[in-house]
Amino acid sequence: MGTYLLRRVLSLVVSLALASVVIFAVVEIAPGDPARFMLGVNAQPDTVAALRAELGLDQGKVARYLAWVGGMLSGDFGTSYTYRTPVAQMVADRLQVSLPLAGYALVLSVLIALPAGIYAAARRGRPGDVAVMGATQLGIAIPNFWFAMMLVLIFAIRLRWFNAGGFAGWDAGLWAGLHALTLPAIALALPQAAILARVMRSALLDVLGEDFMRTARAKGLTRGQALRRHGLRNALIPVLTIIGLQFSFLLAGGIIIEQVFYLPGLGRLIFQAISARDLIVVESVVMLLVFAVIVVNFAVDLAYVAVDPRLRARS
Amino acid sequence: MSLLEIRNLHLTIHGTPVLSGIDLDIAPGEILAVTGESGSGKSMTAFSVMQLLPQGARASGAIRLDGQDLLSLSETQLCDLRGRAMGMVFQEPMTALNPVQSIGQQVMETIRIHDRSADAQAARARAHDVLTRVGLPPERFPLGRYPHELSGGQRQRVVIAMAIALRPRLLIADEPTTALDVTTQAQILELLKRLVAEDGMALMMITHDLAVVADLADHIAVMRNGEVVETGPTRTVLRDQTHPYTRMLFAASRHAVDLPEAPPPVPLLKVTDLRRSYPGARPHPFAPRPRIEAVRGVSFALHRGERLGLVGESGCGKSTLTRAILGLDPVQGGSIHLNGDSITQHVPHALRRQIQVVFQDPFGSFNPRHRVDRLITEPFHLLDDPPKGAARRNAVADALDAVGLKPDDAMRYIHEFSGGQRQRIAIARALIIRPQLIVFDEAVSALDVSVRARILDLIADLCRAHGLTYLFISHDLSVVRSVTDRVLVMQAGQIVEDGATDHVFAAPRHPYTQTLIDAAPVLPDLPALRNETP
Amino acid sequence: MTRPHLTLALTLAASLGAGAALAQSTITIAQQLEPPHLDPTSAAAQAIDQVVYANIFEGLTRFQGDGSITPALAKSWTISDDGLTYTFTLQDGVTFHDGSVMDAEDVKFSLDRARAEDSTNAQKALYAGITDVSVIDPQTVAVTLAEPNGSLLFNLAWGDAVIVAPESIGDIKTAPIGTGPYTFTNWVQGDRIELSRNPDYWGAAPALDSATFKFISDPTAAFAAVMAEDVDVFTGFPAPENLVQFDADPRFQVLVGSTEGETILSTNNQQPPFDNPLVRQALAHAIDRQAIIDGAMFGYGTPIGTHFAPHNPAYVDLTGQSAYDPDKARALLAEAGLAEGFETTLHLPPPSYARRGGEIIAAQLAQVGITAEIINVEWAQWLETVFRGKDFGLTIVSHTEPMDIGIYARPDYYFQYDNPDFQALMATLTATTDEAERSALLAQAQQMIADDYVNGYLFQLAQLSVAKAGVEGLWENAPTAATDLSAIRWAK
Amino acid sequence: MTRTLILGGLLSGLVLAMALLSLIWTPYDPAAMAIPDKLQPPDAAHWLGTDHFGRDMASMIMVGARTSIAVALVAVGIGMGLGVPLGLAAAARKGSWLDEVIMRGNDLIFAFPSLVIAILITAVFGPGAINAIIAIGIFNIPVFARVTRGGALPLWERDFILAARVAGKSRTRISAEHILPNVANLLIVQGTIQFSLGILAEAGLSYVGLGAQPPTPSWGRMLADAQTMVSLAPHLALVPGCAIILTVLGLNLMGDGLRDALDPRLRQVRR
Repeated sequence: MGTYLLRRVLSLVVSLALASVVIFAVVEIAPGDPARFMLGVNAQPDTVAALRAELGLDQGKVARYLAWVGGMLSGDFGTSYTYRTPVAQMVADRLQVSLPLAGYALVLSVLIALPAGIYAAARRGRPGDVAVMGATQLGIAIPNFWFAMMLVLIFAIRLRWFNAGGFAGWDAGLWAGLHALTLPAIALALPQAAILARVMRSALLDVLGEDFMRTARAKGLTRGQALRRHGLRNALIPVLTIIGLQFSFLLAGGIIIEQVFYLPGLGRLIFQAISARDLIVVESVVMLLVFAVIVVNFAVDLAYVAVDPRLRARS
Repeated sequence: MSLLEIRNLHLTIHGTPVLSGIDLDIAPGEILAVTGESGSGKSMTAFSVMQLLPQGARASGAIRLDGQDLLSLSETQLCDLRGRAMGMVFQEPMTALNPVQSIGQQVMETIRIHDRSADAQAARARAHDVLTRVGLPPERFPLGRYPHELSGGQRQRVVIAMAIALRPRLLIADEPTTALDVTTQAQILELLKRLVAEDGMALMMITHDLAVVADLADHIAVMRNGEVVETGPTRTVLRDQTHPYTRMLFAASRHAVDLPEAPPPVPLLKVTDLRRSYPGARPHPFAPRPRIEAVRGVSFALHRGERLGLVGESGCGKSTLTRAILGLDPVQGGSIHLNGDSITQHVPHALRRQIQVVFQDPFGSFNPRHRVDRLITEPFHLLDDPPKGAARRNAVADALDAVGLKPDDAMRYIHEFSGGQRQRIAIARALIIRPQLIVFDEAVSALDVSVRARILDLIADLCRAHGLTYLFISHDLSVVRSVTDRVLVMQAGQIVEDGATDHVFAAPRHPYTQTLIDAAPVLPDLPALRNETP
Repeated sequence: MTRPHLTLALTLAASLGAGAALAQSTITIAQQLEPPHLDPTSAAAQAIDQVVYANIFEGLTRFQGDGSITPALAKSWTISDDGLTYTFTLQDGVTFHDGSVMDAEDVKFSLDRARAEDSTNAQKALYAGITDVSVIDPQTVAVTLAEPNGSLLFNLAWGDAVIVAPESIGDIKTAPIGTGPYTFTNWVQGDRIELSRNPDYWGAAPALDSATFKFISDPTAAFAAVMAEDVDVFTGFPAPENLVQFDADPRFQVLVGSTEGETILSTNNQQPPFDNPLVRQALAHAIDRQAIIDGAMFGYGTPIGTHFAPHNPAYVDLTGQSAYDPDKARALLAEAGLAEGFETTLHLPPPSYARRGGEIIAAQLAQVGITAEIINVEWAQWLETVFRGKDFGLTIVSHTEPMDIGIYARPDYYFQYDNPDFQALMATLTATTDEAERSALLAQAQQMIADDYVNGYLFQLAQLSVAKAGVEGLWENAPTAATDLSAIRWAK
Repeated sequence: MTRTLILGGLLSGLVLAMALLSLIWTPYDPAAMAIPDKLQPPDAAHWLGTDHFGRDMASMIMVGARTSIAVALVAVGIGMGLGVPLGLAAAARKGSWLDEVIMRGNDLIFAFPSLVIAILITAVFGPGAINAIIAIGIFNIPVFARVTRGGALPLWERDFILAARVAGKSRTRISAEHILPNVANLLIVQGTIQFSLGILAEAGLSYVGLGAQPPTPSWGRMLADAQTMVSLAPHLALVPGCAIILTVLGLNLMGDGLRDALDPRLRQVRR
């Protein structure tokens, strides 16, 4: 376990260092200048130069890279070129939307998927299974932005059960916040739930074929008891992997959904920042997302250890 | 009065008949051994009693436990009987336990599922007792242990504990010792015998091993193709062998091959102080990886024309040693010479072609996507000038002919062949470039006795025709005894005994060899039995 | 959210017989883009002015909704006879939102800052002609020019010349302090900005207590937000195709006005074959303006035949000179030796007038044998490649600065029209202050660039706004980017 | 379960046939605009109606199928072309630095938010089908590398590989001769899945304006164009939406069917 941990942390550090170089390089070679973007078509060259100097863009790339990485190490993510506010604060604000949204979608996804997957596995080959699997196929095939459009059309414009979008902030109350995030969360959760349900089903079916399930039946457990007591926990490992992947996907993958529901989330921040060539924001946020993915994967690995005692013995 | 009565049991799976007209009885305190080769339906008979049949199975007839017909019971009633009135032990202890639950939990589950009144405390106490009974006293094996922390034999004891926790009247054991080493096998058989005696249980023992049967069972049922061909008290069956199939089985089990005389010793392979180790897990993050020593200074020589055996239990290092000789893994010390040339680190093609191998698994040894001619000519890769066209076809035909197959078989795919035929193809592949040494790595261990007997005959025939030199690795002492001139006994990475096969078996010098030979179940001497008067 | 509560309050108020106006003292206005920050004097983003202009910040002069220039912080002014010195008298009793007094020193600070060496003012060129700003007394300030400039009062009305205080300049981007009728209260980045009424405002008190600006960039989301009544007003509505539906719905009113945006098919005058006037003329005849207006803008927009706003009194309708005539276009191309057509690029920035219009234009150009490869670009990229790099054949863009025909006098401007006659004409215009004379000169200028077919002149961009039925006082046109809250009220 | 395969095959085949047919025939020129006829609902003249420029939707859907298939196919090709050799190499040298580098590199690519990177790539190189292919293709590499490695590792323990090694064959040759054919089933199934994901990804990128550029019709861009007109002319969103859903559904069903048909475990039962 200790070895494992150390190796993981080491590879994490190397990954992050590599990621920072890749991100910086890609962002920096993108054509477009934040200063010129800010100043528009009538700006004169000396004005642009003055703004570039003010933003620190006149320094060399290596110096800027080092300053950026050095800043991040000391917790300073820099200051946005366009917004002129600290990136850390902007990210913190946006996370108030993106994090709950991702969490909400994940909870929905798990709440829908696990029972559906278990139900289908328990009824393998029977009409219930066929129906659930057909529904998941459809769920995977529907593009989530299209689904979001349809949700808005039906539930916000026709039925007016929900607002068409926007997010008033948590100050308006927990219920109001959740209400505002419901449609986006559903749009995000649908394909994820479909994938998760399929994984749950196939993981369970794999476990059902294991010898120890037969042992459990020989003890006198009913099919259902054996599934619950011995099947679920063993099937959880592939399911956990997918849940981990999905959380990181949901955090960054909401870009299009945030656009459709005009939510002030992380995805939209990146989108805006890229088009405004707010390089430091793009770099820092992408870095943060990469970090989040790596940390979530790490957490998933730790969760494996909690689920599977065989991994605990590695000490 | 029988405890279990099976009457005219028929079983089909998806319409295919599996069992037809099975009649069996077991009395309390009695051990019935059901034996037969693979596909005989012996395991399905066991699962029919437990009513744990695969989907699509339909049973008819009657299976009565204490007079109650199991085939007429509802699933709920069956669940109540399983684990309480009848328990089961399975073949593969490595996978029969839930890897994410502690052994205590798993044993307690049997207790609590049937006895709702038992609280956690009481269940724990009873699990404690049961585990002690099967030889895993919680003082040494705490209830919180997980299956992966136990050896195969210990795991099998846990499975037995789960099966007998509620003192069922019937215990079914499906090949409970097949996956275990001989010494462990002896202990588990001893345990089962003791439990039957103590609890007055009926035991239905499914096994392919006639030697185990002879030793343990009160009654024997011999099965073939879903039918019971002969049944009766053990001694009677052993003595009379009324059915020809029974006779064939016993003959095959004690089959001895007729090896030609070995030529005078000329050294071929020389292994000197060989060491093989690999890195294990670090004890803590900053510690260097410890080396696990699998082969610790092994030296031996193999002479041209000699048939050398290598025996030992699992984990003794015999597979590692084999892989080193085949040049599949690097070695950490010592040397290997073939004909005086070193093949220790790098094996040149010219020397590589002198050693070929036959593996254990008749199913995994061949690329399923290639035809037989391509499979057996793979070693041609080692020749500087491999035969082509007609020469290649002739070589293939000769090789197939030598192992008793037809030249036409060259164009078929491997899945069209039975297990025994596949081992013949494997031998053909090893023979085709006329190597000086063939390694048989558990080459007959996965085969039924009758098939095994024929393959062993083939090997003997080849020795006569081609003067084979081979290294025969096996855990099965009786096989090694019949096909080798000399035997090496390996334990914990070292060779503890080396001598002429007959001598070693007759008068083992090393205590470990002694233990091995004692633990191996043997068929009783039939002529002696026949001389007894009934 | 707040809507149910509001409805409840309304019902209650109505049942009690009280005026509904009590509850309706606030408004939510949506616009497409969010301001990057709130300093109109150091960025070109129109979104900043849309929030702060005339609400938080004021200049010496200001635009009215009809495009006229009126006094603002300057109560009155006198112009010296040589036209070089403007003396402004400031309004009395003006204070900044932080309570400090606005005086001539602040005016001097603001104008000096805009034209300073290290200024980051996006319109610095407009104020470059100022040689000196001097404080005569706290209520009087004199501005001296190097040469006469007929547009100074107009230029000073721009959001880039609003009066700011030296004390609060440090935080202006996030906590702007101005003199206007509304004070800045809150900004939830990515979502909204909130303003509330300035109780100490020097002028007439506005009707609304507070206002919220919401930012909805996605056109679909914009439609949904208005339809679901999440917002009261959407200024600069991005999807003209939806206006039919709003128009048909009694809950809403649609305002169709004009912007200062001349939407043109900008042509790289230095890049062959566009350096040949025949080719540019062919281009002009290959384009069916009405099809573009119908297809891209769903009928909203006025065709133009030169680079000038049709609502300006000096406008000359020259659309006939470049009427849709593909046969003529082909003939002209043949005359230019390009009978087989040619290939070029068409860079399209993000707005739908460009993206949709570009698709139509590409199809129309294909009819006369010109293959225009569509290259969609973001603004940052457009500025870099097209505007600065001048690496393009054609592009579509709406020039939204008011009265910007002067760009044709700049040979280094991205479309690179270099005509000394036109440059001389513009120099004369700048030095001319007489309105009639200016109109004549402007007509001449319009004719000149139409004759040279500098660019393909498409249409004047419409200002499209949607509001709830009860909202009054919204600007119909957009002479400059602004949402003048002080005029807005709910119908009683 | 062959029903799944047939249904999936039929749907996918239909889309493919549509795409191929569009090479020689479409009802109308998909680029021909007729602005006065815009937003017509489906009728006899235009089976699927017209779009906001009066173009024939049916023709655009047919040509759009070509775009989707081409982008997804090449992206899968990139993923396989690079991912499979990497996976084979990693498995052949399990535990070596090469394996470590390849697998950590995979993790790194996986760690990047794919859509954000796609947006960045198009910001750098400009939007367009080629760059969409690259963006999608890059994220296919680790998928195929993992599947290949995962499928190859147990094979390396099989006796027939040991036999090939005893026959003196190099690891590279064994990878090509024995490992690759035996992971081919896995790759076919994964390829089908990635293909369908590629179609979804292309639609997503085109929807945000980063995919194939006009005038090349693309389903995602048709949806993007339609989004503000859904309530005016629902067919604008329904037609391309259904095209995407049916195609992806067809491919997924086919992948599932293939998996069942090719599953090595099922094969072993038949032996």
